[in-house]
Amino acid sequence: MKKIMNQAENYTDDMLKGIYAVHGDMVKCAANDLRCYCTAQKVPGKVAIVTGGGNGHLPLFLGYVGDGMLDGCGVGGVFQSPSGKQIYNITREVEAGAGVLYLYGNYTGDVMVFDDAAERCDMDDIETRSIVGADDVNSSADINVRRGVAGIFFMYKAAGAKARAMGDLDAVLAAAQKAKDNTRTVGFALTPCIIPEKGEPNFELGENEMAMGMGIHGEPGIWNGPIKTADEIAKESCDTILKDMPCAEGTEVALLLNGLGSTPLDEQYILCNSVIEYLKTKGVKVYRSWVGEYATSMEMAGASITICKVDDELKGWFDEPVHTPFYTQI
Amino acid sequence: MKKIMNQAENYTDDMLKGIYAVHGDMVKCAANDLRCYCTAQKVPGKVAIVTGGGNGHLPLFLGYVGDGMLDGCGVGGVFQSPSGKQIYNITREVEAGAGVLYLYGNYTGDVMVFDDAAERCDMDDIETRSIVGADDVNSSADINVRRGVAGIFFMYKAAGAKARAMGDLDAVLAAAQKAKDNTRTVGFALTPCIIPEKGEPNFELGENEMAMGMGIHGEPGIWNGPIKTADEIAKESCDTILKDMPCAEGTEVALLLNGLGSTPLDEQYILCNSVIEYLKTKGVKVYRSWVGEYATSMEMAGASITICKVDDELKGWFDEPVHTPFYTQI
Amino acid sequence: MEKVTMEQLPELFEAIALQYKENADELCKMDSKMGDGDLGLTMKKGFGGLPEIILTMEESDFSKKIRKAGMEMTDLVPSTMGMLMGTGISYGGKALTGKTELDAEGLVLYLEGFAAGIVKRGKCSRGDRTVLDCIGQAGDDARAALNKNQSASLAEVCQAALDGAKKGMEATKSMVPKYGKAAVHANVSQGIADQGATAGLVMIQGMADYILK
Amino acid sequence: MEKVTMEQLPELFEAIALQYKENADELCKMDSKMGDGDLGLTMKKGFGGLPEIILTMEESDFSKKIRKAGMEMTDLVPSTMGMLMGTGISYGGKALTGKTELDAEGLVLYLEGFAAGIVKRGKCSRGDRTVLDCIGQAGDDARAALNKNQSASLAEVCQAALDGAKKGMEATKSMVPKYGKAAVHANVSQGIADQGATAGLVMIQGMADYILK
Ligand SMILES: Nc1ncnc2c1ncn2[C@@H]1O[C@H](COP(=O)(O)OP(=O)(O)O)[C@@H](O)[C@H]1O
Ligand SMILES: Nc1ncnc2c1ncn2[C@@H]1O[C@H](COP(=O)(O)OP(=O)(O)O)[C@@H](O)[C@H]1O
Ligand SMILES: [Mg+2]
Ligand SMILES: [Mg+2]
Ligand SMILES: [Mg+2]
Ligand SMILES: [Mg+2]
Repeated sequence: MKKIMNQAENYTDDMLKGIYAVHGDMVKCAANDLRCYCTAQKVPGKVAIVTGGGNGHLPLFLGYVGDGMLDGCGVGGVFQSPSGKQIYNITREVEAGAGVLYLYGNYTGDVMVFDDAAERCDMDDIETRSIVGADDVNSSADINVRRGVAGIFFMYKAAGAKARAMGDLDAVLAAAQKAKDNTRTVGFALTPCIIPEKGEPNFELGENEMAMGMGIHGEPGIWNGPIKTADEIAKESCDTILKDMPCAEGTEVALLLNGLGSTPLDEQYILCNSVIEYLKTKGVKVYRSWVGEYATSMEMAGASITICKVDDELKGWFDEPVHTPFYTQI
Repeated sequence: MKKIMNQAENYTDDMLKGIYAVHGDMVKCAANDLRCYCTAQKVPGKVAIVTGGGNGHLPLFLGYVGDGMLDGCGVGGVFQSPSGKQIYNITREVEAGAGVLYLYGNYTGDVMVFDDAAERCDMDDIETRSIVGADDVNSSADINVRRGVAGIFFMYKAAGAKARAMGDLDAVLAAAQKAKDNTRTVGFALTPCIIPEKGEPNFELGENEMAMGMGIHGEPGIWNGPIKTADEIAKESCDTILKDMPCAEGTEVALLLNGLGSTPLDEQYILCNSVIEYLKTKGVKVYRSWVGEYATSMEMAGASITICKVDDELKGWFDEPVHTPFYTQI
Repeated sequence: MEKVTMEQLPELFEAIALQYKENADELCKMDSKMGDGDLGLTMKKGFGGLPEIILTMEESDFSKKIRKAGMEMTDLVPSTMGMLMGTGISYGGKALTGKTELDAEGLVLYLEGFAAGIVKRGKCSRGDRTVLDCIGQAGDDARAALNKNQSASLAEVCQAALDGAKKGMEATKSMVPKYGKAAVHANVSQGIADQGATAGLVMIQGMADYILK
Repeated sequence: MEKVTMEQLPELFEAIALQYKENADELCKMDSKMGDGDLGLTMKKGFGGLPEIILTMEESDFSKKIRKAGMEMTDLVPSTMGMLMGTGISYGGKALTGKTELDAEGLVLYLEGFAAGIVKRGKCSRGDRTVLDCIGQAGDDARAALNKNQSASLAEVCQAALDGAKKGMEATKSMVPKYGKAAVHANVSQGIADQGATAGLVMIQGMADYILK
């Protein structure tokens, strides 16, 4: 196992110590618990947005806590949920009088944890709403049981912009919902990652094989087979998305080309070029692209392609500046 | 070979097409040559800074072209130099009446190419100065023949800030030189990368083995052996640096913790934490840290640790905001 | 054993923890095939922590003690099954409001409350191929035993619950998974019991080990 | 052959290109051991491109034609050896200013100019274990042959250059590398000829193939 770490069981906490040491001016922990990750710049009267999930996906989830995006994040162990109590403690720290939106990925354990936290908040008369990212087209035909992957970035961006503009809780939820309704993702993996405490790859793929539709924890996809070219991958992925979410000619979209961890940025731009060119042939225009590592699986190789249909309102939210220790847009 | 690409021989150009497609508002190419990468926001009267080198290190080198940093970059094939003509064409495009600083890494081929370009510019009466990054302590005892690695980031930052403040050519060179004199790097690799046109790993390391001091193209280091813990790596690396560049108790430093490509950000922060803690025991205070992928080797695993001794002037330069398509600091 | 007293609670959960310790590997193996392979570990850790939680808790009310213990368990192992079992215990405890010990009727109420907690937390129904199919059936059969004989002993009710749990677990073999990571494995699940239901049986078995011993 | 004319230049460089084609693998193998393994490929590509460059170039001056061709070669293969060889050709051409063909004296001037170009570009000295040790010796020995006999033929001077190139290459076997990626391999280089010097010999061999044929 080739990991730069100390004891495997301290993987997440050692990482958090590093993050607080470097970004202590922008973030802090609540309840004396490293895993209760909160902004240090609370804005009175603003709707607070709290996310959370297993560690191992940096910059997701905690990387989006900061100005213009999120206010708190529950950090679980690698691929493990944080606890309801942690989400509750974070909520208490960041809520600023206008209610709290829980915005996280659609995984059973996380749903239960956030529901649990919401009940605890209810007893304290803190108003919460919940919405899950569920953008992974290949994970299910049923839109309600799909997994949440990189597309949650657009939900963070929309909700964050609305909250920053001092929208109320329902308006912030509606912004997240609007981004969600227009967002679809297709991803694929080339190599596995290693969960520190397990010490071995979490799945296997043959030499030169890829897995289309595989999830960010190694959940099986729709086919495994020889690696295709960037052009072929772009076509197949876009076709899958456009079939699920038709885009009339002339549609404008935001594009998120996300690396899973060990795919070089070079290759991400190669694939991005293929996607933009292919969408062009379908009459779909890319309004703006984000290319890089936005939601990873530690050292997994692969990428995901996220498309969000945009109108003027979504464009405005996506173009809003944000500033977090892990992501700055001006 | 697990690469997301089309034809291997188009690897660099396909990547560049993607980059121009996404960032066409901020950069453009000169002389109709994709590999002549230039800022689209020329500032009249400002000293222009031009860099260049082989592709395969994104965001190095081209990623630092933008407001507050560089003005142009010659992009070679993977691990291959750009040509003197390309550097010359870039120089013609970006020079803005105040001369041009060539700032690049200390590799023989690149030195020859930039010297060649400087001679061509001389014939056109364009004034140039040259300085190379040579921060890799383990690559040689002789400070003049050391390889340039991630530490060039600090030189870019210092020179870029000085140029942005409209310093003259000698002042910009002096800023780069000051950053250079105070910067040292130690790096190590855990896994190789694959040059697209070769299709096989560029070196081999045993299961669970690391290579201390290895270069970003796979140049041999000072030892290969079983992976050490983050704490041990931090200690050994810092000791190497501090022996080469003594830091009295109370010294303040800037720290660049750089991932080589497939090392998860989690592990980079774990290592960063170890470094900060170790430096503390030596009475060295980290003024500011940068953690992430700043100079990679495609999908190579590993990291580098760069330390730059800072005074108020260097702090000021490093804290200056910059905005490029690949790196934004506010 | 006619009842489980306040003082005996840690021992009851100790017996359950022992069962999970013995079955952890098997549960992990099942979960590896249909999920992410952590089920045995989280159950061992979660139930393994309960005796200590109960022992050190300052709470003199029987029902509240169980309620709180369940909540603390969810914080200890906040995975799907950790949340479900913790919530189940908590709701089971809530159903015992007013009681000072676990008697035959108490066990029925506890199991029914447990199942209600799972439904609450999991938003699931019987037949969805989950732990609910095991615990729900256990509760049903315990209730039936008590209905048949109002003076049934704790042991008799417990035996009925154990039989029901087994039956419920068996029934999942032909059910199609609807939730969680297992849903994508729907096609390979036929003929194999749901791992969550299997974990449910392990819990009831642990209770029976203590009550029927 | 008593001289190489303007019209024959493409053929001369064709002969050199052929030599590189035959030795490309061997040069790559040498460079793999001591550097990054690209030497054979860049030499093949760079020299392979020269005949076409010369043929299509609009330039009527003999010296300038060679100068420009060398410069274009550096743009085609801007690696260390590509830069050195291209610059060498360019400086070799510059040394022929005023000449309209390559005669015995011309070859001496060309080789001396070539070596000066390498020194200029590489900032190296003789003995640094580089291509200069090969070409420099070739130039020295060609000059010596002409000094000895002012009316030596092109062929005689060329033979002297070839012998010198071999000697120069051989001498690198005991030299310690100072530059580039090879410097870090200093300890394993003993007894093996420098790959750049070997590539230099390949070039002189190609010239000799044409001139001595
Ligand atoms: N919504 C749900 N309601 C009730 N039980 C569920 C639900 N989703 C999953 N389960 C149960 O949880 C089991 C998996 O538990 P666990 O391994 O902890 O899940 P994961 O590791 O996927 O979070 C399943 O076998 C099933 O019995
Ligand atoms: N500064 C220098 N001056 C002259 N020759 C040099 C110099 N550095 C390297 N060389 C020559 O170049 C050869 C390596 O060429 P090449 O493979 O193109 O280098 P690289 O691939 O490292 O850029 C060496 O064997 C040596 O002969
Ligand atoms: Mg990475
Ligand atoms: Mg990477
Ligand atoms: Mg599981
Ligand atoms: Mg080479």
